[in-house]
Amino acid sequence: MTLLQVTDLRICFGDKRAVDGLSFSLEAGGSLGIVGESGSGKSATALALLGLHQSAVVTGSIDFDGTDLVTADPRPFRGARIAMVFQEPLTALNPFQTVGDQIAEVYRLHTGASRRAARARAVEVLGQVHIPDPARRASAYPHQFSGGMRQRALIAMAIACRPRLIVADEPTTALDVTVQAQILDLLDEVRARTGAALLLISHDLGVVAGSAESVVVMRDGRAVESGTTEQVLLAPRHEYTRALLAAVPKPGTRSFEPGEPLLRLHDVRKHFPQPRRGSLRKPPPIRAVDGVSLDVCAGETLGIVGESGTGKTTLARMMVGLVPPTSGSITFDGVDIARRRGRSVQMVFQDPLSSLNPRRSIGESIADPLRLAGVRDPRARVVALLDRVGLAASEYDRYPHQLSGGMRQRVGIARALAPAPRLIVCDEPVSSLDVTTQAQVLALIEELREELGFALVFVSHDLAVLRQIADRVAVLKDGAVVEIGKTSEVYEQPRHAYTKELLAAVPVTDPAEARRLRALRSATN
Amino acid sequence: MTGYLIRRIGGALLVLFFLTTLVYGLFYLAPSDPAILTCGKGCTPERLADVRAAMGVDDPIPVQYWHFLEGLVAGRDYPAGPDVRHCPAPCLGYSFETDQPVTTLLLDRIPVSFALALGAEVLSLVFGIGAGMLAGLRRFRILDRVVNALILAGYAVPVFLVGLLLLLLFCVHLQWLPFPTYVPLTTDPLLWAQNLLLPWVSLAIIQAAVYARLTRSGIQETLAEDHIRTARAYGIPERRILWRRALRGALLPLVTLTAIDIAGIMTGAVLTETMFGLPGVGQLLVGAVRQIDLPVVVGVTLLTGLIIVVANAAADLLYAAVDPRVQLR
Amino acid sequence: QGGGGGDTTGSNAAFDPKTCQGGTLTVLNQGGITHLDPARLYTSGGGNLPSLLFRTLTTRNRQPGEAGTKPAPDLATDLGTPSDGAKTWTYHLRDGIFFEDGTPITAADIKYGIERSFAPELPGGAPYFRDWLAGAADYQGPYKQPGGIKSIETPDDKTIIFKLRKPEGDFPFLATATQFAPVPKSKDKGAEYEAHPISSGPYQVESYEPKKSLVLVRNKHWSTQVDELRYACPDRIEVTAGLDSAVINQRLVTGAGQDANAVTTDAVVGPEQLAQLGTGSALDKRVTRGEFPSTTYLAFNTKKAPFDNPKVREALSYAINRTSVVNALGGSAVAGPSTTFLPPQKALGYQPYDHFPAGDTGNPDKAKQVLAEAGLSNPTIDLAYQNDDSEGIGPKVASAVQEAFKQAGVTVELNAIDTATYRDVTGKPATQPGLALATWGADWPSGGPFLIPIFDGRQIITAGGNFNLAQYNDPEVNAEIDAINALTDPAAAAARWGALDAKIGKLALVIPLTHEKDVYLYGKNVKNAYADGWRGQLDIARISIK
Amino acid sequence: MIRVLRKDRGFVAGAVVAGLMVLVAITAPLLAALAGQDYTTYHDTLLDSARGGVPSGPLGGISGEHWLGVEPGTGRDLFARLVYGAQVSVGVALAATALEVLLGITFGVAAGLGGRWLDAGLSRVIDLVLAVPILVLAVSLLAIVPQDWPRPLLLATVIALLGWGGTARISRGETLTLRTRDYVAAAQVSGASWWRVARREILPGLTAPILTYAALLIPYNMIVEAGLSFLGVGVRPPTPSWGQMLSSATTWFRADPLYVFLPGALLFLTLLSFVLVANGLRRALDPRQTEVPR
Ligand SMILES: Nc1ncnc2c1ncn2[C@@H]1O[C@H](COP(=O)(O)OP(=O)(O)OP(=O)(O)O)[C@@H](O)[C@H]1O
Ligand SMILES: Nc1ncnc2c1ncn2[C@@H]1O[C@H](COP(=O)(O)OP(=O)(O)OP(=O)(O)O)[C@@H](O)[C@H]1O
Ligand SMILES: [Mg+2]
Ligand SMILES: [Mg+2]
Repeated sequence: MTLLQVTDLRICFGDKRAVDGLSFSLEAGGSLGIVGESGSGKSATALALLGLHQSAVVTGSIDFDGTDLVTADPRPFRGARIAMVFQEPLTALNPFQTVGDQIAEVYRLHTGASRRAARARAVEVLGQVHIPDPARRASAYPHQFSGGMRQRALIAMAIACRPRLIVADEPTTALDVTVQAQILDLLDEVRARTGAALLLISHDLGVVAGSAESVVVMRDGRAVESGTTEQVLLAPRHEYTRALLAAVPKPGTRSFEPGEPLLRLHDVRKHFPQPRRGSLRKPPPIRAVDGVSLDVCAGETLGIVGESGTGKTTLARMMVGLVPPTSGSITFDGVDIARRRGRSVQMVFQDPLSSLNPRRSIGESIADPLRLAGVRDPRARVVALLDRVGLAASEYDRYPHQLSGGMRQRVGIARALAPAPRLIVCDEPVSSLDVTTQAQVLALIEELREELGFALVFVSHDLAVLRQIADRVAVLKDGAVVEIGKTSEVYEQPRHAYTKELLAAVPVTDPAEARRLRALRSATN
Repeated sequence: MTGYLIRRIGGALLVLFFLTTLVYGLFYLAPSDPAILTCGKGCTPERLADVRAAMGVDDPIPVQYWHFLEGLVAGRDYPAGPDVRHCPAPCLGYSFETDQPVTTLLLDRIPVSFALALGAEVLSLVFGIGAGMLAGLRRFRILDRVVNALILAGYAVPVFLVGLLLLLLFCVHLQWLPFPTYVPLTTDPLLWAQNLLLPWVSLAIIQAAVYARLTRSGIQETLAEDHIRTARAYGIPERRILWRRALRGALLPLVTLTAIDIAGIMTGAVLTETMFGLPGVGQLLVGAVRQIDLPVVVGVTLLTGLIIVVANAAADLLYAAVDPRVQLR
Repeated sequence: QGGGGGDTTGSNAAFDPKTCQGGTLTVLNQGGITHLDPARLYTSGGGNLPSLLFRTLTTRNRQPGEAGTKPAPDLATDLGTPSDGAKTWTYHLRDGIFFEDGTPITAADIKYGIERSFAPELPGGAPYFRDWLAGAADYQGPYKQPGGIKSIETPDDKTIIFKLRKPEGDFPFLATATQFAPVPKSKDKGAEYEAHPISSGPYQVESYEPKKSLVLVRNKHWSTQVDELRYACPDRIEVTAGLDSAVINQRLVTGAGQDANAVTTDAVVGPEQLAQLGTGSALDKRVTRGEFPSTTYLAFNTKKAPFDNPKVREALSYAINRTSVVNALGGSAVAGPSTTFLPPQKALGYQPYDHFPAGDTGNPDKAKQVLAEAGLSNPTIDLAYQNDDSEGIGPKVASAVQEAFKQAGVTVELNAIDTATYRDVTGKPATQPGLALATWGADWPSGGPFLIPIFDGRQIITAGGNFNLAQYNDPEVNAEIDAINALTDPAAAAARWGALDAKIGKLALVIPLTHEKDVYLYGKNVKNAYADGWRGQLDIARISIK
Repeated sequence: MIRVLRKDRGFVAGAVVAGLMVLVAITAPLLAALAGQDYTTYHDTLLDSARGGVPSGPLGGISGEHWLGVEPGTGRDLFARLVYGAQVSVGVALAATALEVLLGITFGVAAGLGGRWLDAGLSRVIDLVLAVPILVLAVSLLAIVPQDWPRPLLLATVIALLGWGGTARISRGETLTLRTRDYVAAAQVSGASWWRVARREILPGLTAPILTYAALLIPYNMIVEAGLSFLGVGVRPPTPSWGQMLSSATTWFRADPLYVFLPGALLFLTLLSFVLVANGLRRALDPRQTEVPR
């Protein structure tokens, strides 16, 4: 039985057509994935389902269980029959109300239950989403929950009124791979248990591959392809879908023998003192990096992988001398890194927007390190660099906000290249980019490395990216390296349990493989 | 919590210490001699020297300052006629001008300033939040415009101008209100309020503008937050969203401001107090500065510092009380 | 009833001191009641409020006009008996005088009160007696020197004898000062005595908060039998201080509630009320007009160029525009132009003169001409003044003077000095500016206290506290001052003070600007309010509100 | 940005009036000369001395010669005094604001970029400056300093010395955020010194928030100057300032209402225009900025 039938949906923000003739349908109890790049109209569609658009013109029809939600009053449906899980768990909950109260409020609103019953239901659903000790945690405020727990709480709120449809808009984008896997598993479990249909929205093909029965691929507000997950992902018909699939990182093929050690880290630690809270006693410091020893050899690419907060950024910054280590030594060519800033080591940052001064033209930003190196009139060199990273000379005088994300990251790379360094440290250089852009930038980095022969430290939380680009990989957990070795060895024969867990959580685009991994995960838990 | 309080008090004492040192230093640099005023007309140099000794201002300033600190902590004895006058522990000395204990003077003035501050604050909160809500909810476009204009005007009038106009209107032309003179609450509550009404209003007009602006932008910002979208997606009625969530988010910064603003009025409303003849802390200070009444000046400065420090701590505690995310540190 | 202004009509005709008792009088004041210790009060003729609490050896004769400029016996039986060429003064106390607690007042109490006033712990009182009394200059007060001062003798409880350093015919005037009030030694608490000073007058203190409020109630041990001068009509007197003068006058005009029974002793009417006065309005019946003998003047420092040149001083005297100074001070109702240093009161020996006629608005041409004679054209001079207008020698008058001199081609740089330190700066010859605004008021209505501090060369005090701003020292003038001081006949003295003033005036040591006129409003129910010739104010001891 | 501002009607109106006032302040001598008057000359003949010195004639003595009448008590031309008053009111406010911005940025950036101890130390200083009631301390300070220092300059200095806390706090906060930006790190990796970082990377980022704040500081400082003059510690005679004129006008409520109204209205109008300008700038430059000088 069809639960949701969207026909020729159009959403306009003024002149801007965010969604332009979208149609799809969803069976009761079924699951549908919508994938597409940023700005393709995914969220706009989701919001339209609940009539949450305020300034947009919505036309077409959204037939939900016999009611057209475009024309009908959507309010009785909200939360009761259609529930929504949002992307940003950090801000999607009211910070001034306990988690339990927020769930209970929604439940009471739609069922008219007593205060006590609502409270009991809140505790019950919190238990269902595997919040430990739900009765107690129900009185916690959102800020006392971790990101994953907040997302669970939102899912709990979604299932509280036993809706027929759950819309999840990028529910895992802000989360770690392992947590992402857990949340996806949970959504799957909830669907199975409650019989609610799931509309899962994501830009990540891997995310929908394991959780959706059918898929709609969106581009510029239109569905370019739809069908069962197997059909679309294994035998894509549309070229855009094929491009998307092609952009997913593939294992690298380079075989490489590392040269002389260039950068040496010996038992490096970084402890951040924590501010005193409550008592006079000094709390223990945060051990962001805790005893790392490794070498980066000339010409190699060392990948560093780990989940959020494991100290990747701190380590990377210490490598370029931005953060002084608490103890241990970092030497470049035998010289303490703090004393040789500038020439030999450069850095590329995660967020290309924040790494460029918004008030200076990009040419000036690239010229800066050259000037510091004593170049009088760097313009010619800057133009050459721009050309090398695939930007026109005319971009010299433009400002960062006038460029797209991929272009900005190219500028960041050009700036790092400017003083002809021997080592470039990249801190998640592609994490904030679309899959396709990500693939282009990765290709550019590989190309430059080939050509210029610098060594590369590549920090990422994305195992797939590292597998493509790194010669060796170091796995970081709680500030320490738990495993380091050749990329192929680490990926194929992981020795450390944590590495195995990470690998199992990686979303893959092959639906069968995804299902296998899920089974594996539920078996281990 | 205890640790927080201890650190907070320690910091406060330090600030107060620097403040008094600063004031002492300033007056040390000043070319004027308090003994001359006290001694009066036709004072001969010999007599002046005697008076200076009797007032205890013949010591070098650092020594005087040391005595002052001693008196503050342990109390102090003053030679005064047949007997010795004992000034108990938080001793701020005696006014050069009237010979009253400074502590008495201060205790006398605090209720006046507090009454002024509290009334003005209540008025400004009521009108500020009201106006801010009307504008923030954008229910009626014209109302929004009007409130906006009033907010701007509120920023643009100095308190003495408002005071002048109010006096002109209500006391001179219409004669609805008496010319304000402070009447203690205990004497006659009605007269008390009647006489404080104009000062309250003139302070509130300006303060309310600030609150209105904050409320308005607060409401608009909160309404744009993600959790409001969640609430809407779960069918929470709009009215409930406004009253329970948006307003709460918008009023939060005001809670902090309230404590600090009360302190601000108590210590800084010199113009209002002068204009309306209110015997408050600010007026005491202005008079004392003119008379080089050092003990009073230092006393008021200390009190001012204390009020501000206490208000800031209160603001932090309040903030922690109303916002679960805030932790005292 | 001469100088009493507008209240010779209706209400006053029916006034009878025998039946005036009753009611609560409200006093609305700007300042005052800073101190209540007789040793620290500086009053003229015993003051208004203080004289309700403190009886002194003599006091002012509480009559309107000319009669009121004379002293009259108070605690003493007469105005004193001079001997030894007015160097020794003997007083006898009258019978039946008591403190508020019923203890009889003795000569020792008066002596003790005077001794206290010399204690540096209790500064602030009038300075004359320390100068006059033999040995007082070195006396440190009864706390440090409990032995007492030798030059005051009290052979018995009723007799007190003062031995002076030099002849002083004005002694009966000085004996009106509050330092001549009795203080019982057993009740003295030093600086804290003023919290509740022991009264010898018709009222006693019920409550007192300095600078804020004072409530007086009847002293049961005082009676009209032993005090003919004070009527003490109201049963209770409530004083509020620290009010704005505009507020006071507005309240007196409106006269709502208690304000109908109100008077003020220090808030001269402002322009708001002046506009209504003299128009035959009801307000005209509720005003006293008096003149406190005082002079606002420009003081030259003749030790500083160019003011050491008499021609320059004369030129500026020609240039002054007294009309704009009068207007700056509030118009012709509250100030009058002065060409003499002595204000126009007969008791002071006033003799009119105008040695450098400037007309109403100045004579810049003459001034320029005299300046040219002095070899000075378009000079620039400094003028010191107080930085607020509280004492009438502030920015308003200063800029009026500046503008007047500008007409004569003289550029005036204004030199504002903080009011609190003004006397300090101008009273020390080392720091004294060349030209300063100054004002002088009568401590008692006689030429002596007016001319001596200002022109007696022996009064130049280089270490500070100097009032002889001209730093003028002429042995001939000094001798004349001594000679007049020895006179005990006020009328004879007055004539010679006047002549002396006119003589000194020729030197243009000062430029007299204005003399004060006092216009005070009072409440609807107030009766018998007239200005006395001594202080130009209504006397609370005589008014009634019944 | 300029296009945005052009469309803002409030801003345009404010800018026109504020610009006009600045123009009036600059050309005060010219304007007074145009009226054939100056601000010091007394006209005793135009006053009614017996009635306390009110201008004789209707409406505070308005006449062909004295366009806005004369000052009671002195007979000085009101028009001349008002235009010269603009000089002090506007001039002092602008000078004080400039000084505050300078001080605030110096201290704020130093605290924001400095180490833990420097930051802690400077932050306490900033807190102290923020804590003291400006009017009260200004009164004390102005009573202490020698009276013969040039007064308007002194006023500006005192106001600035007591009022730079807000700018410093904003600069410090903004610097703290900016220094975490990766472009600052990038500059450091390239070997830039702290000085260069402050100049090249931090300062440009401060312009928007500081500009919007400073635009509101101008009217605020004008109020402070007027308040100080009102309390009698402002400019010295015969220099007029609107605050001083209002202060002396208080006793002429009924006798000469125009004397109260003119400086009051002018002050309000000027303040309003600057507030409008500030408001427009705030909206155009930094929609989120809500900080307001207090
Ligand atoms: N409130 C709005 N006003 C104007 N345009 C909007 C609004 N919301 C979205 N848009 C535009 O509509 C288009 C589709 O937006 P939408 O948020 O649906 O994209 P998305 O696919 O969810 O992208 P992302 O992956 O970045 O979340 C975008 O170009 C966006 O700029
Ligand atoms: N300046 C700092 N002061 C205090 N703690 C810090 C600081 N920088 C980092 N930390 C802490 O150190 C730990 C490691 O942080 P780091 O940014 O290196 O992690 P990461 O692996 O890069 O995480 P992500 O993937 O989220 O970027 C975290 O707990 C973080 O809170
Ligand atoms: Mg989206
Ligand atoms: Mg990181």
